[in-house]
Amino acid sequence: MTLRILYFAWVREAVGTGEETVAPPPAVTTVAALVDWLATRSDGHARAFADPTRLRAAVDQSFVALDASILGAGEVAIFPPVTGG
Amino acid sequence: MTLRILYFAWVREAVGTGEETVAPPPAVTTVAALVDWLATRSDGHARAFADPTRLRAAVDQSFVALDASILGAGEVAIFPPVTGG
Amino acid sequence: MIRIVVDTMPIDASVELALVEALPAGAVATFTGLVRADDGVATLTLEHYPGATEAALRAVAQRAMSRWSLLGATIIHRVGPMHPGDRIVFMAAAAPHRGDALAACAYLIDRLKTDAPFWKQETRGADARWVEARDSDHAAAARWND
Amino acid sequence: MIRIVVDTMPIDASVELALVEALPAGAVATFTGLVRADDGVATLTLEHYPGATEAALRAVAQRAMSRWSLLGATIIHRVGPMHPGDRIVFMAAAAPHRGDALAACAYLIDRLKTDAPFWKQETRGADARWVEARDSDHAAAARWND
Repeated sequence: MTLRILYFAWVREAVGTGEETVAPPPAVTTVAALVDWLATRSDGHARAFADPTRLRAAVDQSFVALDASILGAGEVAIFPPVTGG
Repeated sequence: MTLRILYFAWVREAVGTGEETVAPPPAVTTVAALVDWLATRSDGHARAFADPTRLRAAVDQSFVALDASILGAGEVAIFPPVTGG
Repeated sequence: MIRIVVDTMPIDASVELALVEALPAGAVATFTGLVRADDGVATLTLEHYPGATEAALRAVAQRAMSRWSLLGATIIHRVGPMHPGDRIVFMAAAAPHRGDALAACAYLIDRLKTDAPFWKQETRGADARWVEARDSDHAAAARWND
Repeated sequence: MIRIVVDTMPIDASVELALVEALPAGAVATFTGLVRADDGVATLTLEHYPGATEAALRAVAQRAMSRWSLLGATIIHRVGPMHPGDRIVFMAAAAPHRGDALAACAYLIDRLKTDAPFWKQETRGADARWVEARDSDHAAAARWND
């Protein structure tokens, strides 16, 4: 499964890129599991994902909780709580 | 005592003027008494003041209840409930 | 900053908005009342009580300034004859925080409806009719409990 | 009418106000959020999630349109670098009655604060800092109970 991953704000800065394409193993079926798996990719990833309570996510552009499924998803975004307006 | 009386909206139209100067007798000490006294001045006045519940007033540009005093006042305005904005 | 204008000239909302936005506020809420274009009114004429009107509007703005943390309150009310689509009233509240700006703006228009000596006359064809005061306006003003 | 714009261009509030005022509404409420000019921020940079942002804003506007009797809802959000005094966001709600316009406008900004994927970065001198989300924004959004 190939997945497009987007990062925003300080998550993007910590990871060092705003977008990457990954192929997580089949056991990775939730956003939380994906985050744990992504954290192993680099020191920047590990730093960005150290505290999951500071992270929010969207699957195929819909906001979801971290325990949401990523099965069949094409795009997952990981970012801090929003601060618009 | 000389008093400047102002009328607005349909009260003004019924009375037939927007302003007049009057000298009510000393016994006329409240807005309500003034309205009753003014009602005797013409058919238009009588029509305008037929239903006091439809009237509002200001004494020297301050909104007051109809039982308010007019002692020492220079200007009394009589008008319908306001409908601005 | 309190800005009160009662005038027969059309209201320039862009100019008024720019004046409140120039305050170092962060949040600006506005309300514009327009002559409805869909209920057959050809002309809406606003009569007012010169002098008393401005004083009443200033008192409303001052109460808003003391009740919320505002940097500015603007009330512009047009008088005289107007036509569908024309602005009757424009008000704005500027504050550091949006909650204050939004609440103060709602307060300004609610209180104006009951506290300021304006009277509306609608003309439809040959028929001229004075608008009746609405109980809902008094209910809206009463909720501010001041 | 729902109008959603997310763009790096400065927000022209006059044009946006004119668009909602052109509806036969009678009552228009607006909210403008500006870069504060008084807290030392030199540059405010707004990052967003292209595509998801517009969808989130449209969903907020649609919920407002179905909850109140509105003729129009506008949300314009600027992104990219901005400076003190610049407009970050402009929203407007047009309705036949002022209560609907005012409530819907407050709803639009409260929900935008929690539902739309924007992130603010403040630059003061050499120091760039991502703005933290505020609990008060979630409390403000939660009061709409939807």
